[in-house]
Amino acid sequence: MQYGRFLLRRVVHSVFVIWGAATVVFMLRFLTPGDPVTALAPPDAGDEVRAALERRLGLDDPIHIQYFDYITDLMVGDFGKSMEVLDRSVLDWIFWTRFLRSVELAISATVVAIVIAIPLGVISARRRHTVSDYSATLFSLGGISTPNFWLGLMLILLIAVPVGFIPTGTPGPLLHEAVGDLLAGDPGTLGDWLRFMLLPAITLGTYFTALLTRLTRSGMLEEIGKAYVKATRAKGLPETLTMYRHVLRNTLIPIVTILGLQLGTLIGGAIITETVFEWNGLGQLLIERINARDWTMIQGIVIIIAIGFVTINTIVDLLYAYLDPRVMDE
Amino acid sequence: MISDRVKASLKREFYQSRAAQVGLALVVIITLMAVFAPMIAPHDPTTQRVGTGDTAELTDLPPISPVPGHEFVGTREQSIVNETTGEFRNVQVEVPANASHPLGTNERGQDILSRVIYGARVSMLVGILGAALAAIVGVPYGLVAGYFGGRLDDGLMRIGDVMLAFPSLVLAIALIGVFRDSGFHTTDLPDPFVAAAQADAIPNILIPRSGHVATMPEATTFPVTVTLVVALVNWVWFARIARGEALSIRAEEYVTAARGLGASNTTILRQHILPNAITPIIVLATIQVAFIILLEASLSFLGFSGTNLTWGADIQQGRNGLSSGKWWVSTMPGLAIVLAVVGVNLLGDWLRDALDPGIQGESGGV
Amino acid sequence: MSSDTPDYGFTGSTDGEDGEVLLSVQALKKYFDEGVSLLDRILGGGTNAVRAVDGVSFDVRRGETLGLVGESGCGKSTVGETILRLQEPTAGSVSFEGENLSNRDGLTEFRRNAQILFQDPFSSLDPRMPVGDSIRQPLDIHDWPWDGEGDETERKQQRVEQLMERVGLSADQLDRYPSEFSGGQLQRIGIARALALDPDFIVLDEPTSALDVSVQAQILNLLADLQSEFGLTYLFISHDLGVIRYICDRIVVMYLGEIVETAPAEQLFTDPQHPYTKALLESVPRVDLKERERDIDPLAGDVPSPRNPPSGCRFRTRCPEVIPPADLDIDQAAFRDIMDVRDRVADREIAVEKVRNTVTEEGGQDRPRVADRLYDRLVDNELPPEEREYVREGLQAVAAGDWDRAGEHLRERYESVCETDHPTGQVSCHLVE
Amino acid sequence: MAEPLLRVENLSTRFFTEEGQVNAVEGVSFEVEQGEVFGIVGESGSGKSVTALSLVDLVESPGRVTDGSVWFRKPDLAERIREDDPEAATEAVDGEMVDIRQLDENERRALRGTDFAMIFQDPTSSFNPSITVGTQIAEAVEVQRRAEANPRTLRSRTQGFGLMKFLTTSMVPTVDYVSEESRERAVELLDTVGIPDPAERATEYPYQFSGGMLQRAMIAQALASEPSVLVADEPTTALDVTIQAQILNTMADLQEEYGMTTVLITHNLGVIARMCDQVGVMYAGELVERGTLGDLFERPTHPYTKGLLGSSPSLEDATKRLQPIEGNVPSLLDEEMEDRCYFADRCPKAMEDCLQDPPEFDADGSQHHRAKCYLADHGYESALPEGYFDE
Repeated sequence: MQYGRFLLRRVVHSVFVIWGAATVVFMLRFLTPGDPVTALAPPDAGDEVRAALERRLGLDDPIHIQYFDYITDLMVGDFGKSMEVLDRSVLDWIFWTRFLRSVELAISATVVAIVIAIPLGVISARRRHTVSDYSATLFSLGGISTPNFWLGLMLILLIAVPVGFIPTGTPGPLLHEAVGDLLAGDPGTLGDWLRFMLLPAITLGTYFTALLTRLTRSGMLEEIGKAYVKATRAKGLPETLTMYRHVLRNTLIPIVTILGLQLGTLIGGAIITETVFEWNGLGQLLIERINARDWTMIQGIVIIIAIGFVTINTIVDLLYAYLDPRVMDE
Repeated sequence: MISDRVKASLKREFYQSRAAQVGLALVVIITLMAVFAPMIAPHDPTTQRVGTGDTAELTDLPPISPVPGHEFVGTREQSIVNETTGEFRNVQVEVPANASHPLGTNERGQDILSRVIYGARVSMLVGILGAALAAIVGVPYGLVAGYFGGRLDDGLMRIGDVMLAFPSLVLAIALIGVFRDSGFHTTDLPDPFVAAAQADAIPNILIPRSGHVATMPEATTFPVTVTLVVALVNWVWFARIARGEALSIRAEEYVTAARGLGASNTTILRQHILPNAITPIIVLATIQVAFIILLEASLSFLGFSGTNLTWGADIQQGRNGLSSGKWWVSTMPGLAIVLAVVGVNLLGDWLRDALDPGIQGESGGV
Repeated sequence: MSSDTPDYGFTGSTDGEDGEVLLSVQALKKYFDEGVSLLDRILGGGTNAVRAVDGVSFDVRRGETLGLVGESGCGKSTVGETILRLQEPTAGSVSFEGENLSNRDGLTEFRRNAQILFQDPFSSLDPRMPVGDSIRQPLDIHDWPWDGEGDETERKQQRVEQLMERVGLSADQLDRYPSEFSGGQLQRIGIARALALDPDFIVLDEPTSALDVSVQAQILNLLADLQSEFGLTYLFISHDLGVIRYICDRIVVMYLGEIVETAPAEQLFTDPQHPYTKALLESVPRVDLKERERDIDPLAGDVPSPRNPPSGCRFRTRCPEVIPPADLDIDQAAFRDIMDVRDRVADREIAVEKVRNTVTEEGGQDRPRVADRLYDRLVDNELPPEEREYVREGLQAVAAGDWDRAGEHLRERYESVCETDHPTGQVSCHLVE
Repeated sequence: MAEPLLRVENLSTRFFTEEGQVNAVEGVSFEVEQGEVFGIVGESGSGKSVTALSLVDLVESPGRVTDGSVWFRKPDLAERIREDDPEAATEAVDGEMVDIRQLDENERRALRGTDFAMIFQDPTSSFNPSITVGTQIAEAVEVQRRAEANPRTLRSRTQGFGLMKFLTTSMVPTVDYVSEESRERAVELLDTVGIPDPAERATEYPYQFSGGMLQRAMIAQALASEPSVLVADEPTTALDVTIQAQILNTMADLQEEYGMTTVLITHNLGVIARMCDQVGVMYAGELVERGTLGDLFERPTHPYTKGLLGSSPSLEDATKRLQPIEGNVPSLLDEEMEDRCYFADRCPKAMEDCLQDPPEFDADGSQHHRAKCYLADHGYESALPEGYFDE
């Protein structure tokens, strides 16, 4: 019952945030220097042509009407049309595979991060001031200090080039295709998928892994110092049980929220990683459209990313409240 | 404002922690490099030496050991023309060592060491200025929200939430896309050392190698938009931290006591809230400098910064050579970024450990 | 420090009804509804406001020490802070020297004359400010010295040194930071700050609760000496009855945001009237060899939530002397059980589902059996047969899921004056009226 | 009774902090008979809580028990050690008594929760906030159940509960360390300590409990194994006085019912008076006086004990001016502690001797009532001249 209320609150809140984000994105249009009509119209266009263009872009209405239209369009899932290639809608551009490619990359990176970081953080915290701790600390320091585009290039240089396989230019198959082929008895596609995914996922996941290791380590240390751990030991609970059932669990709960916020870094990192590996995803598209100065497309992509990001964060918050019901009382 | 206790704690932590020492050393070295670039850089980082004949040998030089007497030989690819058929052919030719380019040169024949040294200017300046701007906006915003609380806090923080709805790099790219066509995208900051050396205004003793300095670039291109944009996408973090601090500090009894004495809100904010909130803000600022250096590098790597004398842009430039064995062009500036960011991060860890011992998790009480 | 003063408690006016009223509190209320956001209001069903202080009236007479005692959460500290306008009152008024403080004009003047000393010495001084600056702060804020004579800075410095020495510390320590002092020393510094402007009235909000007993005694003696020296009036807030008894002339006892009893100290401790006061006094363990033999019957249960306080007398949910309806012949323990059942029916806090499931598991199904089971779980004492039957009928309604009817059914027979009427008077209890 | 249940000898605990070595507990010795309540009273920083933690081996880094022994009467364990390792037994076993400080880590942990249980001061922070109260108590039951099922293998308590198991239990709630029987027992325990509607409350989280209820839950948890020794560290300090009365009554009832031996740590002399048979007074890490309740309240010898009694305001008599102990609690930093009576500079009766050699605790070992003070031997004389410590 209480959870339902909390859920409603969080959803209303995130709708509000998305509305705010949409407003910001809408305003970007007015910050853009130059008049889009001038930019689009042929140099010798007459007033009629210009007026037609203006109408087509919806620029002839007063601002509040434009704003209203923009928001209502968003509500029905219309993210606008490209300015450069008229009549091509944003969703046409961001066709399914591009979107999936980015999502697959982000998820793979997250999986890499979680699988490596949590054990590393736990070991580091439990064996404080040992070689394993220092190595983990050094790794995480390096990880959060390395720009991932450079890391990607170095991986290409040190791994892909010597091995003779450069996973750039032609992105591999999508996961659902690979799985489909696997079920059909052909594991080759999955191999390809892994081959293409490996370096980009490591590239994108390293910062995240390093950050998560740090958070797990310091979170564990902080948690171990709390009074209830002493009480747990006092009742005779063995150390492993204390660590996993109590300490690690409580450490991970707040980390979930921090990770939610850090997903922004992941999405940003994806843009760069896609560029390095010429990975044909959303990030690539954004860069391409910016270079084409295609404002409506940029707006569309940015708002889609923001909606995705806010949605993930909301889900994370709901998960958090489920794991630790105290937060609902705040 | 810094009490003796804090000083003692900083000192103790510094002497005990090798990491803090390394961090400070890295940051000092890189800052000095940035400030005194014209004196340190062996060459003008912008001079291109592309062409044929002698200058052709200056492009794509691999790094060599700068130790005199050790003739180090690298290889590079060169096109030669078969005089009978007229065909071009790529061959690997041996290149004589050149001690004056310790990190090699790029495809335009620019000295990489000099570019790395000059690149520190943009990185450090954007990092520090960007974080400072973000703090100047974010800290008062957060303090006011947290101190007054209630509706005001609600409203202010909702605006902050909207800012957080955008991943920072996405917002930065979009904003730069918007602003890069405006007039103030970059500005040229004249180099005082070069100007002085050229004008002979200051005795040469004060500017070592003044003849050399006089030949260096007269101005550094500073990316204004990038600095504003990184501040714009990061001020929210300062606001959040400052708000959290203000929220907890205003509940402290000394704040209530000050109100009971009749102190005004501005007095309380200035005398009590800010000084007590400053520690985590300083720690965050350090982390932000590191983060902004990375962000700036990403933006220049994508070609959005408006100047190409930056580490990120140089990495982009060397990218194509990677597959043909010219590994050094991208590697060197990348290493520079890592060292700079590691340095700043270590500094941040030091400050955090020294200023906020509670985070260590082993405050053994008696 | 104070070893040469005679071996007596306090020289402030003892009891007596005729002292001049310095501060008067009338029907003071303070509700907290923070955390109830706009969204909550739109979505409805939000929690009620916390009624920290709910209609409190008392006078503080010049020169006396009025004690405000109660357990945590009873609102005593909120009273102190609301009087000093550190919190805005929700309703009611406070007047100081006959002047109503509801208009903000007199506030600066009032702040000069009324000071506060807090519980936690470590948090009541700014850790980043040398203690001398903390003591000087009130002087700066109020532009002391008001006669404008002499060099301002120098006079302030002298004043600060003088204060520091008066509270038993050395003036050399003025430029040290709070972290370099012990709790007792910090509390002395807090006292010096409170005295800086020569106030008439000081709210002492649990000033010794965070201190060790040996240091507590030092501070209490210092406060007593200062009171007689400067003719101070104290409002002493504490949960420690021993301390209250030692230092106070008159005592106000609070429970759940309301005053339950007001009496001179001696009278309150020798002849408490309100059942809550009695229980409170009884609960304190004595430093006495006979303590082990003393039979304590502690209050049952917890303090109800101040968001949703009980109707009528707020103490009725725990009171060992609830008044049954006149026509009901029942002993207190049994009546207490019935009242508890009623409270839980009203709050719908009975796990009917669980009981129903166990009954079903055991093969039964019918409502009476569920009611029986509920009865066994909820009622511990032996009830007279007809009452047992009546309560069981109510529980059958509960078993049927009809909470309203159950509540109504039980209310009809067992409604007590304690829940319908709000008691008033010096002793807020229907037994005393 | 031949031997006491618990005999603490010369126990010392140090904290090795950045500021230096802190002598939190120094040479503390006392004995507790079976079924008795031994109270330790002292002000904050006197080392009483660290003493409690040292008893159950829960002192954490940077602290360490550096010296002394804790003899515990446990015939079967004594017998077992003699059989297993006769050599070690000469040191660690004395009749039926075993020095638990000499046992290895696992053996010591096996005693925690089984023979020694502990109650802490602040119930809200002593429960894991994200796990239900019932589950946490059931854990304590489960540990004992597993230990009993297989007393000699400590590993059975864990039953391979590692990282993988953690991940599975997090995702599949039905696979759990805690068995259904343990949960039922937890509900019974909650009922025993007087929590109404225990089945319902067991499924709630700590934040849904009031302080008093949570302290009851903690007592229930301590009772999980029916321990021989209950160490209660300021069990009522965080509670209101009416709730304190409830908890003390509950504790007294359970004490009677289970015949537990209790070490009760408190700063409240009233609580001592209500609960204890024997009392030790701690000051600056040392036990300065001990004896029966009557000895201490009627015939206090050490000036500190007298000072404590003199500074407590009485509920019965408000006319007497309090007699505080002047000055502050001394620093426990090793470098700042001189080799003399630590109370001397606050003591109204200090003598030259007090500054030379610290007085011995056991001036006369035959007496039950002992004090670490020359006054215990010399009577009241030759106080230092006034103003001796003023410089």
